[in-house]
Amino acid sequence: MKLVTAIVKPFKVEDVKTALKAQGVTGMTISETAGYGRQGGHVEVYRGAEYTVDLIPKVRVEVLVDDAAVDTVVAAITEAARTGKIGDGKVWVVPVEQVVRVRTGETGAEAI
Amino acid sequence: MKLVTAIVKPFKVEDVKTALKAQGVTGMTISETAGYGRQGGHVEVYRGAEYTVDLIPKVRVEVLVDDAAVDTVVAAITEAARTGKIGDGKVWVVPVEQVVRVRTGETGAEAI
Amino acid sequence: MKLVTAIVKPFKVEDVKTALKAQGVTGMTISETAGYGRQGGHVEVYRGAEYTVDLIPKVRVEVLVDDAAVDTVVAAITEAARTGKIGDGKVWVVPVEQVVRVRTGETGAEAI
Amino acid sequence: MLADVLPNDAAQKGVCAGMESALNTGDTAWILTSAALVLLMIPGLALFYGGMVRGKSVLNMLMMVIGALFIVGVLWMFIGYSMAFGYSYGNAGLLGNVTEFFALEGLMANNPEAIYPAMAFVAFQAMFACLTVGLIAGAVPDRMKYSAWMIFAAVWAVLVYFPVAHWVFNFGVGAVPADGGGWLTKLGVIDFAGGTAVHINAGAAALALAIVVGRRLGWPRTPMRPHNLTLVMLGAALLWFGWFGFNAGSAVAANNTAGVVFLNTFVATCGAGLAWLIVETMRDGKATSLGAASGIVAGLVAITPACSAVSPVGALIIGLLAGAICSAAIGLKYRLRYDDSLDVVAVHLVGGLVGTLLIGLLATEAAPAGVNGLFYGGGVDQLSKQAIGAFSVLGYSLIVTFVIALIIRAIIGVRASEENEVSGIDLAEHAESAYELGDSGAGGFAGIGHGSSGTGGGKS
Amino acid sequence: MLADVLPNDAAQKGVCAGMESALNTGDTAWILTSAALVLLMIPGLALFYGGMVRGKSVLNMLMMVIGALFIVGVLWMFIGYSMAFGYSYGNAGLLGNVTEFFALEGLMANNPEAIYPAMAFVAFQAMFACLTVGLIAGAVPDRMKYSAWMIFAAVWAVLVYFPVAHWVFNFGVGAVPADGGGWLTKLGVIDFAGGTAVHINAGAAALALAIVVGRRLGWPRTPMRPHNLTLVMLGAALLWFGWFGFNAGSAVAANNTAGVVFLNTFVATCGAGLAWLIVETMRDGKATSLGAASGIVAGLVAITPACSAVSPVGALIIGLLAGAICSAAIGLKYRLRYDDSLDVVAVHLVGGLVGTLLIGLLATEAAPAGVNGLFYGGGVDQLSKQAIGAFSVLGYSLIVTFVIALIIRAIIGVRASEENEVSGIDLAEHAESAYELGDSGAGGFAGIGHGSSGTGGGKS
Amino acid sequence: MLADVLPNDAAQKGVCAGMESALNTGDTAWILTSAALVLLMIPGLALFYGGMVRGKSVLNMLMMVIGALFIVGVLWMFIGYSMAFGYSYGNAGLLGNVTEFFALEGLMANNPEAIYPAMAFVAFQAMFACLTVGLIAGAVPDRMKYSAWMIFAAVWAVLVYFPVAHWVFNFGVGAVPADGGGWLTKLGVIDFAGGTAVHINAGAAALALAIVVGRRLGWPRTPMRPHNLTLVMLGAALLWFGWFGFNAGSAVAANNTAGVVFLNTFVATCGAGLAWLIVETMRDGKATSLGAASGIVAGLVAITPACSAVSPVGALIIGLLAGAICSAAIGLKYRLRYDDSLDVVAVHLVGGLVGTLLIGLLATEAAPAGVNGLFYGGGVDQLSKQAIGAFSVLGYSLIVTFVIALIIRAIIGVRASEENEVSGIDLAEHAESAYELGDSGAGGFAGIGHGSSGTGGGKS
Ligand SMILES: Nc1ncnc2c1ncn2[C@@H]1O[C@H](COP(=O)(O)OP(=O)(O)O)[C@@H](O)[C@H]1O
Ligand SMILES: Nc1ncnc2c1ncn2[C@@H]1O[C@H](COP(=O)(O)OP(=O)(O)O)[C@@H](O)[C@H]1O
Ligand SMILES: Nc1ncnc2c1ncn2[C@@H]1O[C@H](COP(=O)(O)OP(=O)(O)O)[C@@H](O)[C@H]1O
Repeated sequence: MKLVTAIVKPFKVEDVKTALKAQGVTGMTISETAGYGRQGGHVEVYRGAEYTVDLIPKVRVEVLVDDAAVDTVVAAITEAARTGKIGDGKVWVVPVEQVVRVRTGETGAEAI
Repeated sequence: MKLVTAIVKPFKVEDVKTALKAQGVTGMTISETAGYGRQGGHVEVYRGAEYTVDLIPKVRVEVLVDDAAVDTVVAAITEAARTGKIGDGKVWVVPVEQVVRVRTGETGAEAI
Repeated sequence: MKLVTAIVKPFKVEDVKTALKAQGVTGMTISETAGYGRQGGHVEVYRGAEYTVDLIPKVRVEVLVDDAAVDTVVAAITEAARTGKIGDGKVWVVPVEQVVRVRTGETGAEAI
Repeated sequence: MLADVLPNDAAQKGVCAGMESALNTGDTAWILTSAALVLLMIPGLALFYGGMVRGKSVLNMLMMVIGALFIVGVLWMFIGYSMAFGYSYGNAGLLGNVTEFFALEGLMANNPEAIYPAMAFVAFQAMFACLTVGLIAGAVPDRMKYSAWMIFAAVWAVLVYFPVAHWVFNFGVGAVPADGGGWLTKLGVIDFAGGTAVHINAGAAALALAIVVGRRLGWPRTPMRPHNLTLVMLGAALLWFGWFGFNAGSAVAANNTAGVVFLNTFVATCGAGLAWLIVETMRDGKATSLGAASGIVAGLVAITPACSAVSPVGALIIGLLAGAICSAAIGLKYRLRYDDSLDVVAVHLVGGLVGTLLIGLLATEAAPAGVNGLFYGGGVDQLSKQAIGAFSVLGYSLIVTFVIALIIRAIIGVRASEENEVSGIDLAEHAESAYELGDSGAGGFAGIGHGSSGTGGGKS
Repeated sequence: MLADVLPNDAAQKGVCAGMESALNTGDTAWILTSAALVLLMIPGLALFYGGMVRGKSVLNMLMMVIGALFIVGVLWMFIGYSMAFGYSYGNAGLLGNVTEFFALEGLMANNPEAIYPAMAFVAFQAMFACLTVGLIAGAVPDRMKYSAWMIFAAVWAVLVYFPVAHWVFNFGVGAVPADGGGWLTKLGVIDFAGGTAVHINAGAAALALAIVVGRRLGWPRTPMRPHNLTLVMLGAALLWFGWFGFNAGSAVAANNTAGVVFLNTFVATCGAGLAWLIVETMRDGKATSLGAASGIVAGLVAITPACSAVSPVGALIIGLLAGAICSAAIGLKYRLRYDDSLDVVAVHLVGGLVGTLLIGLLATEAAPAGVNGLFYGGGVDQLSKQAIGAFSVLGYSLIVTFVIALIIRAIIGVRASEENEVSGIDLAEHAESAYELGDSGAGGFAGIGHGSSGTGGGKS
Repeated sequence: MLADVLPNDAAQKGVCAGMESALNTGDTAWILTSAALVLLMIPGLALFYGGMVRGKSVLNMLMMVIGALFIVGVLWMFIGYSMAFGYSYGNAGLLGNVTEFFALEGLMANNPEAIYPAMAFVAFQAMFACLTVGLIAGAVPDRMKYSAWMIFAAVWAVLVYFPVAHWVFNFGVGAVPADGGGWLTKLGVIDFAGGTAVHINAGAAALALAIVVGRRLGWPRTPMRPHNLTLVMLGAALLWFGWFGFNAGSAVAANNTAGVVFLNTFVATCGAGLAWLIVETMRDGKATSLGAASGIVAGLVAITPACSAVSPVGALIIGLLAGAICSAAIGLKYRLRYDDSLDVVAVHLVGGLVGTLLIGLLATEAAPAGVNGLFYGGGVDQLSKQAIGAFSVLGYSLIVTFVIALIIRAIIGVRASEENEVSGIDLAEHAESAYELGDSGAGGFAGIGHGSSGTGGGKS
């Protein structure tokens, strides 16, 4: 069992979701984040005072997957989230030791 | 050291917190997320145009625990968060290599 | 490859960012969370009814780092986020099996 | 038209010139302005209430108030005005003749003897009816079925508000004092702008409805804090602003009475705001913005019946007492375990009683109403009249509301399902959610809470 | 000054005493009040629109409306008033003499024969011009270049609004009816407060501009739901409140007409709100708050031309029809695939047509306008006049707007870059983002979306 | 009452019929309306300021303005009106007799010689006092102890505002010009609605208070951006709307002066908004919504003293200059390192000076004030009077405010603790937080920031 986490551009979330569905992934968890990186930020101006905002809205997508599916899922996300411009984000994989579905108490691959 | 992450229904957070306290867990970190899964979503209507919203608000609860406590903590959360209806969420466990308490610099089990 | 996650006080984020930059870390992902712990909460009053709020705003900082850099990064964050008062937060390290940069498809150390 | 030219209307008016018309344009201007001000109180109330509920119920809160406004507005045109301001059946002072002004028949004509246009007064009073019904909604947010609320609003307006408005606001016809007028007016109860007909009336109905609808799930254990206090303050501000039309407009003239009433309304509100903050500071250690907003409303409620009867110092005392008593009265619901969610009882019923009864003590002959209360040597006469007025409205409203609510409950039910209450009544009853703020920052953020896939226009 | 003393101005006025001045202070008070009310409609509109767009475009939406207000306000002073209310060139009724009141020359003097101050009327009408231009902005949020919008606003006001206002609102000079007045007025078209000049005019322009500017990226596939419905309701409330000045103020007097107009405006709005909610309930199963707010505006639009010509029951019918027809008309844009983002066409063009044409059917002699429509035995005469009025304004506005928009597009472009549209036009065009709410709770939260490092004042 | 019947009050009034009363209902209607409009400016200001602070301080910002309103309102009733409008001690023009109208004694009576009710004027002027104190709060958000602010507000009103209002607004008694009136009035300073008494006064006090209270933690290094710009725009809109009452209401009559003032107020505001946006576009490349809102306020401030003295073109020039100069003046605080957080100095002090002094240049005999400035051949006479007026108020306010603030600091302190400032003053001083928006979407969201466990009513 692995946890695939992806940080992607917000307007790409819909595409990522679609790509994952196409892979048969039936669930995921999404949250708002802000990213700092090469992409740089932007400047806001309030009464003439400039504010450099270097955190850019991103979305975190988390998917629990079977060990076997990891590579295709990572590839699908990477594909779907790519615009080719700086700031497209990262995908990473972390080992998971146990998963439980709260409703039923099922564990492991059954649980996702 | 393990990190137990749970995605639960928002109105169950209070119960989960209570259950964890009962287990002697003294700290946790909580954040807002949105989940996509079997639960499906709902429809919103704006000037007659329908929008299918398939992301449902969920809360992520993260708890660092000693290896020994993992099973009881997972069980406690699962128990507390269950309503028996689809969408109750997931709990998963990830290995943690190191923990530091920022205030004191303590590490390992001391730190939590 | 490791994922260093830190839960810190919100007004310390800027300092953490600066410290990480000093370590040559060029990217990070940040999100809002709320923490429950020894720090306790506060009381709010609405028309005489008191509400005990025991969740305190915190910020999660996540940094992907090379195995070699883990200790210095953890130390840098810990240093920068410390006020010495209860509630300064935690830093923890999780193993990462794979990292991909979405834009280029680069993996591993190249990707961060 | 060119600026140096008289519009046709103006030519016919001939103020001072031959008196073709008794129309007083200044009075008319003030009545029209006041009517607009009172209209604004209604969304003001909706926002005041809306800010106090949770984010998942705010639209329903707005819709209860605004939906009631729509339906009561239409009812007012057809029968409400006539029931309130028609000649009293049998001169009994209980109800106006429904057919007299049915659909406002005959009120459109330019009556040369009228000091102000009949329609201006009809509009002004329409807003009172709509507002009063809206006030009740504060007792039952988060959980009442919307269809049941809309039916309740219509029925309550007809069976409770229109008659009670007749009792209190109908001064009768022409030379014979109170001929055809309401029984409370004939009795000599002083209620300048609606302490009884509006506030005690709505407050008592709120109590009955809260009991019939029942408590919110989790109340009082689960905290349900206001989701947007800037909205609450904005609502309170619009209420205060509009209330000058409500009170000073009730002079139905731009005269000295209106001036005195205006000033008294202002002073009482300041006093009540201060008092609420002082009570909070003493009790909780902090003065809250919700307290300030609540104090504003409590003061306005209490001075409403009394604004023409007291001196500025009297108004200040009424304000101070209203602020202190209403803020204390909020504790009642926790003790008696009825979930009057936004404290309509504590603010409108209690505040209305405070103002209506204090007239009996603080009225002074020097004020426009020209009556002395107990403390000014007037004896208990006025006080007992005030008590009769206050408690007969309270009793009538409480009982009839109970009956209406129970019947609606029996026939179609009054509660949203538990599931809908938990997940949020905005979504369940209106298929909307109030905010999608995630989308604001930089970055084309699809909005997480609503990463929805649209079928724009699929049905429209 | 001391309260018992006459201010200088008052002394000169001598109402009733020797008639040194024809000034009617009541009428003047109502015109001034109405002008202020109509001013408030403009930010009301900005908030109504602003709540409906996404969070990343709300400031741009506000800025389109407010920026237009600034620029049209200045243009009005210099040439607008003169073009609209100057003596018609060649008495043709097409355009007022630009030099007659250039920069309001001569209108400041205290004219003893004036019933109300010329400047009060200038100000009242100024708000109409600014509001009308602002209405158009609802067709093109999220994507129009701000500089192009500002230029469009200025040019459109001069080439379209000022002339059309002359056609409709200029009643001409003195004793000779419509001498120097607008051609639609001379024709006998009834448009009390601007169904044609304001709503059909803006609605037709919105259609043309939406087509020239093109659709938002992703529309209609991507859902773009309102980001803040409490803001929408607040905006609708301010519009309704201000609209009493718009309509009843158009009586340019505090008289019976103003009273009737006021009441009709109220009733029609209630009716339209109800109708919109009923249509929604039947079609979608739910009554929405956006529907209520939309119904309010649709009703106000439709009653605008008709408010002096119909009875309260007629006003209710107009409201009900406007609510039902406008809510249905929203489907048009999905079928015809033009992205009139906030439904300016469905609400203002369609609503304006509904109101303007229904006068031909529902007008009654008993109402202040004193004309009978088809249903009251007046034949089709008035109906055909109304149709001429409605469609000539529609046609003129549509065509001229197209030309203006195409020329601006050719010269400087009208679209923000795709990247800016995706990342949000607030940031791109105004270097701001609307909300930073993360910072509210307890804890010194630096605000994640904007964990910015400031260079405060670096440039100022 | 029935619509065809005269209310009692009306019967006594007898407009034109025998002149039993000099009351002018039109003037009265306008004064009452204006008083309500100015009241609305106060929450308008609170929201304007509130939107500009961070989300953790918005409630405190609202509470500073609203709390001051409560306390100054009460003080005004007891002594303020008398200190401002009582007969000047020794006819020196420095201070009104405190006992003359103590607690508004005697002003409630229906004076048959009064053109408008004394109480209407008292109420109108009350709002000025409350607003002026509220303006100062913009200098010290986020950090001032609430108790210290409330004490400051009360003391400042008594020691600074009430006397200065006497200097400027008291025109004296009856036939003898300026007998018992303020010294600046006697001198011939033109300040129609309070450029000196309100804006220069509040702006100078803001400077002194900002210096005594000190800078916010982290300022100017840490960026502190506005947390809600829609709130800022709403506040600016309410200010603009209310300001028509402030300025045109200061004619204390519905006459030609009021009309001219109204139009000038409108034009100047449009000009200032435009100018601010142009400066921003040239300097920063973008026109911001905060700039538009700020320009609106700057224009309104600058035209306040001048609105009766200049032509519309003059008003436009004042507006343009105010927009440009105030937007530049904001840089001052960064250079001089005082943390006038919301730019009260740059907008109100500088804007007030611009308007007050430009009268000396741009006044024209053709305007109601009837005076020629330097550019209209009037010489420097008026200009020097204006300078005396402006700088004496500036100096007095600056010095006395310093003393008051230093004394309060010495006795009870003026700063919240560092910890409270960091974690947010709303929570620390008011035990509230403004928003709980997480709870809005679908799903019964307990609200993360406040996953609180309630003890509802434990204390109430
Ligand atoms: N070392 C890192 N650890 C965690 N997140 C990172 C790291 N580097 C980048 N990110 C995330 O990835 C996003 C994109 O990174 P960026 O450097 O801007 O572009 P790219 O990945 O295309 O080179 C950032 O906004 C941030 O959210
Ligand atoms: N594969 C997955 N990876 C990550 N999160 C998931 C996954 N599947 C489900 N979830 C999370 O769990 C929640 C509940 O899942 P759902 O399928 O709706 O119900 P259940 O777990 O009861 O079968 C989802 O809303 C989502 O947040
Ligand atoms: N066991 C835990 N698991 C996850 N997060 C924790 C845990 N304990 C504490 N935290 C996080 O760390 C923050 C600080 O913890 P707290 O106990 O208040 O202070 P300290 O770390 O200084 O002892 C909490 O607010 C919470 O976000």
